[in-house]
Amino acid sequence: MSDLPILSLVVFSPLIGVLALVLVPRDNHRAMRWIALLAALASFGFSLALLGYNTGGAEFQYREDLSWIPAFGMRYTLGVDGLSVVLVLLTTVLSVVSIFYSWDPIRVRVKEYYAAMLLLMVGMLGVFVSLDLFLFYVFWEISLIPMYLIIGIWGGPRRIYATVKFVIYTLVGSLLMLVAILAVAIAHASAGHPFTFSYETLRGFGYADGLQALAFVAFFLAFAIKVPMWPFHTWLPDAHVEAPTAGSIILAGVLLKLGGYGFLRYSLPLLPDAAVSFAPIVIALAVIAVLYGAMVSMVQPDLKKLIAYSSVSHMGFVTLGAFVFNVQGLQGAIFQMISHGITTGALFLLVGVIYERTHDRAIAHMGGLNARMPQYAAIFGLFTFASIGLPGLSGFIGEFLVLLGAFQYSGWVAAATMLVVIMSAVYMLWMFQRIFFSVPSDWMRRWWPSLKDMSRNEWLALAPLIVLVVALGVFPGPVLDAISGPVDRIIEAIESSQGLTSFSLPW
Amino acid sequence: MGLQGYLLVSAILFGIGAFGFMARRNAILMLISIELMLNAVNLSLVAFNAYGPPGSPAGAIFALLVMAVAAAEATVGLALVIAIIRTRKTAEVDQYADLKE
Amino acid sequence: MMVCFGTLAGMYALLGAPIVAAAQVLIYLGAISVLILFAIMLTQAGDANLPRPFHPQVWVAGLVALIIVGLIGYAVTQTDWHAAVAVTAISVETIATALFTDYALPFEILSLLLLVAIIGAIYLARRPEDDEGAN
Amino acid sequence: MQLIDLAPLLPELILVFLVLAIITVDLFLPRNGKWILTALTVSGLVLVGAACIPVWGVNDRIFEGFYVVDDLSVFFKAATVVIGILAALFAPSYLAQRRMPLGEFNTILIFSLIGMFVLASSADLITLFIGLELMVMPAYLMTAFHKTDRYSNEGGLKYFLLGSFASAILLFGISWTYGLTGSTRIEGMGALAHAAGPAGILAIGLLTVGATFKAAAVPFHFWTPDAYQGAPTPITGFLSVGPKLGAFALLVRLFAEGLGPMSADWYAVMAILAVATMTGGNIVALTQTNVKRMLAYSSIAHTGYILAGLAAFAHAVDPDIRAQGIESILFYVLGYGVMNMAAFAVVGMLQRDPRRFGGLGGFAGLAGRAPWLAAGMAILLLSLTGIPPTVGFFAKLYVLIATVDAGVAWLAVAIALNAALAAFYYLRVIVYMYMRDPEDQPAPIDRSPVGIAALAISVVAVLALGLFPEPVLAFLQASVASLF
Amino acid sequence: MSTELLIALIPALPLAGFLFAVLAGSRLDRVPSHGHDDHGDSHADDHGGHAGHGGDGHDSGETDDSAFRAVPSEEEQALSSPHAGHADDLANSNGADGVIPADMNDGLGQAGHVVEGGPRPSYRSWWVPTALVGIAWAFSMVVFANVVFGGHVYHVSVYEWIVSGDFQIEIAFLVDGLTAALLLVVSTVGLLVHVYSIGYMDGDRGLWRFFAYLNLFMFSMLLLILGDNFLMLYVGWEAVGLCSYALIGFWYKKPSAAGAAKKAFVVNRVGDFGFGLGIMMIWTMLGTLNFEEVFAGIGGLDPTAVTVIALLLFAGAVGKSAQFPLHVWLPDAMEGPTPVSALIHAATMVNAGVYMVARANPIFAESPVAMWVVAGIGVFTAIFAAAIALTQNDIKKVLAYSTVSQLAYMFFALGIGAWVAAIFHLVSHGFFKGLLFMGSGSIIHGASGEQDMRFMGGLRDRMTWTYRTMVVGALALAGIPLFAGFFSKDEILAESFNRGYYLFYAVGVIVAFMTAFYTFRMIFMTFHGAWRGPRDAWHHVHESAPTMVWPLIILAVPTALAGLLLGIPPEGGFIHTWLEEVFHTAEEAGAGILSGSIAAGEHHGFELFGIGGLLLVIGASVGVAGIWLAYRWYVLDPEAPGRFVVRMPFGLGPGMYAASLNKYYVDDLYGLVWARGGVLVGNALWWFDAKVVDGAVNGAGWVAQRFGGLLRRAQTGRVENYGLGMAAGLALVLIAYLVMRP
Repeated sequence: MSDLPILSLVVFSPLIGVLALVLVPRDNHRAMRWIALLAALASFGFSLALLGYNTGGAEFQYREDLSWIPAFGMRYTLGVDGLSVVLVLLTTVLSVVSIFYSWDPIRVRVKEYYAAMLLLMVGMLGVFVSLDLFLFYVFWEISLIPMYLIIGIWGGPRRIYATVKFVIYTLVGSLLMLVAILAVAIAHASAGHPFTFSYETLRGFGYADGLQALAFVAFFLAFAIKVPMWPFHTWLPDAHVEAPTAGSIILAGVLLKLGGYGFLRYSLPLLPDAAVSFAPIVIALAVIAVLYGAMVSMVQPDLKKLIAYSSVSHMGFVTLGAFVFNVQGLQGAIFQMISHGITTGALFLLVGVIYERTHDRAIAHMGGLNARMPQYAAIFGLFTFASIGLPGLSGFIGEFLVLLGAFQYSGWVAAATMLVVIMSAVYMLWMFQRIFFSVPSDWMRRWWPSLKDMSRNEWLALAPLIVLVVALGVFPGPVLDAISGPVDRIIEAIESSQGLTSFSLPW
Repeated sequence: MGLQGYLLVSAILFGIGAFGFMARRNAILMLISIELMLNAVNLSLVAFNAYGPPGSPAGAIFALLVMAVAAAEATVGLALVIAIIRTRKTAEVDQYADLKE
Repeated sequence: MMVCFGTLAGMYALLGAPIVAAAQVLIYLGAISVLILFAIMLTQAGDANLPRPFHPQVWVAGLVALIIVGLIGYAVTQTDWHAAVAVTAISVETIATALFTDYALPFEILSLLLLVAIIGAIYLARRPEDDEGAN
Repeated sequence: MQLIDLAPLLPELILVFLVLAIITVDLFLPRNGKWILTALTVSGLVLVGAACIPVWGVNDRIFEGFYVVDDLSVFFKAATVVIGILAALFAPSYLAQRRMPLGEFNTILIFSLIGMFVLASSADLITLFIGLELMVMPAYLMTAFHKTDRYSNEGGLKYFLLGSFASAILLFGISWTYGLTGSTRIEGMGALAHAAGPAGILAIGLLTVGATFKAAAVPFHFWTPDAYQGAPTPITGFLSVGPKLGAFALLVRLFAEGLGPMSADWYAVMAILAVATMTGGNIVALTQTNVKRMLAYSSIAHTGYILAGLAAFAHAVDPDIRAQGIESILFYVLGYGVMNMAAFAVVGMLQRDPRRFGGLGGFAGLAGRAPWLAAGMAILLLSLTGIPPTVGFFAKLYVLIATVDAGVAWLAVAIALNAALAAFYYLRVIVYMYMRDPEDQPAPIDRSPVGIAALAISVVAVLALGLFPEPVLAFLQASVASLF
Repeated sequence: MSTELLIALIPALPLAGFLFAVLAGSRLDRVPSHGHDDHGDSHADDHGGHAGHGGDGHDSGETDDSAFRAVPSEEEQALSSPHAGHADDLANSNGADGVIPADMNDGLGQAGHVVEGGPRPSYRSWWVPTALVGIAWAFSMVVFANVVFGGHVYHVSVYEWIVSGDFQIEIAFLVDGLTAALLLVVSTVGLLVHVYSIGYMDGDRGLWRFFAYLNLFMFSMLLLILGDNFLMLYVGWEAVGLCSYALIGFWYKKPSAAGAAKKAFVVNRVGDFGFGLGIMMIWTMLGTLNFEEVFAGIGGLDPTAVTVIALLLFAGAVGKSAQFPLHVWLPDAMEGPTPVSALIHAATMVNAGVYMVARANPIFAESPVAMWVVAGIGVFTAIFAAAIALTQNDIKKVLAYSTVSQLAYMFFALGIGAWVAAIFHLVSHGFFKGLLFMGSGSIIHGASGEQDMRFMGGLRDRMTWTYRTMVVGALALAGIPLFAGFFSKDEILAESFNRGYYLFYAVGVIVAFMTAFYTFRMIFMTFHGAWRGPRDAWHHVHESAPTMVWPLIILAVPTALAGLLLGIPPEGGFIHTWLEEVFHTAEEAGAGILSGSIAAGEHHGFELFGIGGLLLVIGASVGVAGIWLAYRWYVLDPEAPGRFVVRMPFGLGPGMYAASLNKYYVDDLYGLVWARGGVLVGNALWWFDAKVVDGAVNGAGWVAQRFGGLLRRAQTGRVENYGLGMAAGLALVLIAYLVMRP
């Protein structure tokens, strides 16, 4: 088994699915769905092999290394550490869920849809397993276009505005990141080393301060837009509102994680000095994001928009945790990514459930649903509380660890961030109350006879998320174990750094 | 009138050509302006050749070749003008503004 | 125009390049001018009312042209050209020899240029309805 | 002059014979047999391409130093052949439908290719200039090729007038160069540096303007949109690529080879021109609702990116990094050639009515009507945007590497921002293709097998070169090495 | 079975019950179903069956979507006639006209009423959960006995929960005397409430849901008291909050219930904000959250830090135990079913704050400031809440404010260092307040859902057992000698006196008087006099089912006897021997700080014929006085309260009455500041987001477009313009070259 290129199989089995899809006749939707599901399941199956990850070693495992473009030292290098492993698993699980969930809602241009979903998988998985900066960038960009199509073709009424904004915004960041990647690789090469984009080689190199600062800003912009960080977040509500359900699941569940992953994998270990020096400003932005997202969530009239803004808030925790530079903060950030992926993914799925039935998401239109769809209400409640950060569910661990990390950085930062504990309860519960409690609104009554509780397929799609959200809340150990090695490495890199010494930043 | 004199003449000629190109409305007159500019070039080429190191006829030959090129240009240009007049019935370039923003 | 071309021919002769002068007379005074006159007559046949010769932008154009001439003139006057004092005359013979030995290649390429110009001009100037027959 | 001397000229000679053959054969072909011309042209060009192989590695100067057959020129020639073949494949169907003669088209096309060959191999300013004229003269003709069409005429005339104007400027610069250095050799141009006085620098200025005009740099780009829009669409594809290739051959010969030693003098102007060009092209392209015109502006923007490669060359000191600048130009030109020609070809396939110049509406709902065509176009557009894994991405990457490596990272940042800006209008076409419903009476789609096949080849090439550029890179680096 | 295993099983059993109820509950309950097709007919039944019942339902039935409604409009609630509410209440039914199939009658707002005429539903889902809680109770008793009589302290480690660098949290249980005391209350009251609910919730379609929540609550509460570290405490803390939320909002169709549920959770979260920070601060300073390790290390910290920690922790306690200023949620929480009020909002969950402060006694003892704050908040809340309770008309609200007041008593005790007294009061209060709530539930049940005491009266005759047990509970609450409340309350008062907090003592005595008054006001208004409600409702009044009455009777026993068993002799009673170990260090540490008199070495042991005895007499007599006054005003002379209000000096009476009735407008203030303010800020930020942040993004695009449009205008289509442009470009380039010439 050890010779099997597991990571390549994980990343590219969806691509095989795409090729198979091409051969299917245009009207055979059933076959397409099965092919897509099987391809995703295959990828998921292969990713299960990563559970054999040796948590003791901080080094990259399951490595694959092939020469790709030797002229510039670009290599096809794959490998995972614990951070990648958990994110890869999250991706495969959520992809399977969203492809499965798309069964009923997607009825037009099915072939393109599943092809886009599978390609998206390739891109996202590739990002998580690449150990070559160039390869990473390629996958990073590849993940962009399918999402562009998914929102743009199968999305809501303002889909085009939303999707164009999403792409342009993301591209601005990522292209600057590309320049930074090149700058870093070239700086390394001009010190007399062979030209390489290898992450492991570039990681330990001491870059000049000026380069670090500029490259950090470029990397930061790319990741901050993706995360998204205040004030670069405005694409997110639009994209979420317009995206089809499965698109929202992936967008919130995985795509945002690319940003967080970028911080942890690249910003910190690659440019530790700049990271240390820029940390205060990043932390300030993160705290703003956390609070601001929560405040704005509170007044959203649209269910998806509310959850989207809550994502801004939750992902603020990720950034905050990443930049307080201690074990708890970093582990919390990673855990929060996983947890947010599951929780928010599930919430978007649940919004999709009601949207399928009523074609509406306006909170003001709903009410009293608990009477008609008690199972739905119960599951929605579960994820609402997971999102609030109730102990015993996965959301708590991440948030608490991040806060704990933040507290070590500064009690005031932790206190300010902690305010969101109150706010999230306000906006989530208020939403929950308005949807499920009280008596049905006039509007809801129109749909009342046709409202059915969750179908078998919807249950099946949600089941893994339900299991995960509870299991991770109760037994976070395996995930925390897996990420402890990588986190230690990041800390090492940071601790050996003095910050930018040749000039001081104004804070 | 040394080299610089010739060159100044050439420069003025060039300027007149450029001015004509910018200011005339008739396509054929613009073509003539371009010929004028090419002549300015030729003048400078021959002048350089004459005042340059002896023995090399490069400038003069270049001038000859430029003349031929000018002839070819004139041919093509006139053909184009004829073709456009067929569809537009005018040779005034400011009437040719279908292609614009 | 004719005057201008003619004057230039004189200058070429003064500069010791009689062959160039001759070519100038032949090509410009002979061929091109005639061609252009011909074209003008052809194109302006139906145009009774003579339009304004210049564009409204003529003043700006003049200014820009002046700037360019000024810049070039400045460069001409400010530069030490290392020029010989006397004019070196070039014999026709030298030129002829060079043209068919050293400069054979440009010469050949030039022939191709003329060829394509002719082909293109014929194609464009031919009446569209004639194309049917030609093909 | 021995016959043996002509061996390095084999590709050029084949081209000349090819053009003669076409003229001749055309006379004898029945009207329904014109496809033979295409076949003849393409097979001839393939032969030319094959003839480039023995010339590789010759690195010789012939014709008393007027003509150089180095690997750089061979690369340009090979790229030219590729573009020529694509042009010959994309055009016939379009031309035939509009009753334009294929014989003349192929003839003029090949003349233009010869011009590009000469340009690429010039070692002397005289050859250079004549080659340039030989390249652009057919280009003027091709623009006006649809002679009954008022747009085509107008575009052709504008192109011609402005082009000749620029030629005169360039020529003036050349003449001063000659005057100051006493020679017309490109390799001798470096002596301009010794010019006592402003004349030397002014000569460079004149050369810059003349050469960048041909490449359509801002502010010498005015001819581009009009000429491109006016020309028959597949020809526009060629125009946006072929003469551009030639123009960059010109720029490389003049500035890299000739003026390379004094690159510090022209670096700043070139860099400013690059930024102005990419930005100007992009922001005007943003406002376009016509795909053909949008692609025209976008080609201006791409010129800007390529000029950045030249600026990188100029700024760098280390010969390896300088070489990188030139390599990036070559790669970009090649990759851009393939993708842009194919993109124009798709535009051409979509509009039968010449009055409807590729408005965005024609693309609406294309994904439903012709999924493969739409998919191909989407890939081309992504490539133009610079999204991996396409050749467009790698080309941009190469330029970025060159600029960053040369220490002009600000230029790289400008490119990155511009690329993001450009995404907006490229992706808008995808929006129309995939996210809008078709018009009530959509334009019929030209599905000529030759064109489709060429398109398929281009798309595959775009992807293949994007994923595995290595073979081309090796070729490229070797050819640039001949310059230094 | 080892005791360790038993301890681990105690929370596990209710958890299993929860899972069982969730997974199987809905299938075990057989409820006559109304098919979707015949909803028109069945709806008529439904409507008829419900008319005339209904809870307080004061809130109008409309769904309130547009405005933020964190705080239900209390004013409206208080001022509107309850009978108006009856009509509104069934907005559910009204709204259901013809559209909503009446296939569900859960969440309608009142339990115990079965659709008339339909087939009788059968419920079986309560079986397993109740049995499991029963087993857990038995285990608890074993553990309790082992701890209390065997003097053991148990540490049970289950598994490593969170390991993140140095931050290592184990799921582990600690059972010492303090835990045992709470275990006694929680498991006993919990079991009884389960049994009680079988009767109370009979007929509610959501029965299985109810039992699921109850079991989950039991699990969470047990986790809270059994936890071995602060984080587990926090976990249980949050989890009981969740259950409280779910149970308050159990009748979710009542907007008021839904609002109250959310309010409870949110207000608790405000407290948790502090609690969480406190925990983080502890860990950051000490590197551990384990109780024993923290307490061992706390002495080494900077006093300011300790004070901050203690105050942060106390913020959590204030929230959970509904102390001023976070008391607002508890009265609203009475929207939940009465068994919930009994269990969560009287006997167990609200005690968590007291428990936490008691548990963290070594921390508090280190910080005089914190102790003063605890005591101050306690004393203030005690009198504040009691003053509100005086005027409330809703029987459950009276009990709710009473609970707030009594909890405040405990904090008062904690604050002055009378740890044992506080816990003693906690235990006895758990029993008698549970009893009172269950009794009130029985009353409400018997009176067809009426909660307003002004429309009750004379129930004594028809609900004999309820009356008897309620009186026992009331006597305990009033602090009448021999009942549990007397001993625990007097111990607190005595301690405060002994330690020299005379002002606090005086306030405590006044509160005791008020307590006795409002408690018996409640008893007299409900059980005595004549029925004042609707005439036809009187026919429905009946004694409750045995499952409801028996828990009352059982609870009456400890209510009557616990004080005697645990509290004699005062300050040296049995309960002191359990808890001595827990508070030992704090007593030591606190002695010097808290009380000058103790530091001076004075002995204040109990002397029956000394100060202690006097205090006892005072305590007993204020209780009796309160009862007497209530009797005079509400039985003998019902006009007297009105007269009293009018005759108050300076005409303050009506104003004070209105203020008390309206809870001193604290709710309204919060509604205005936090709820409306929050929405205002949210909207402002949203506007900012859309216009400024997003505006900048779109603006960048707009600028590019504009700029493009500008440049585009240069493309005039005229060659001459182009030529000019190029020539100008040429001139510029030439100038540039000349200027930049080296």
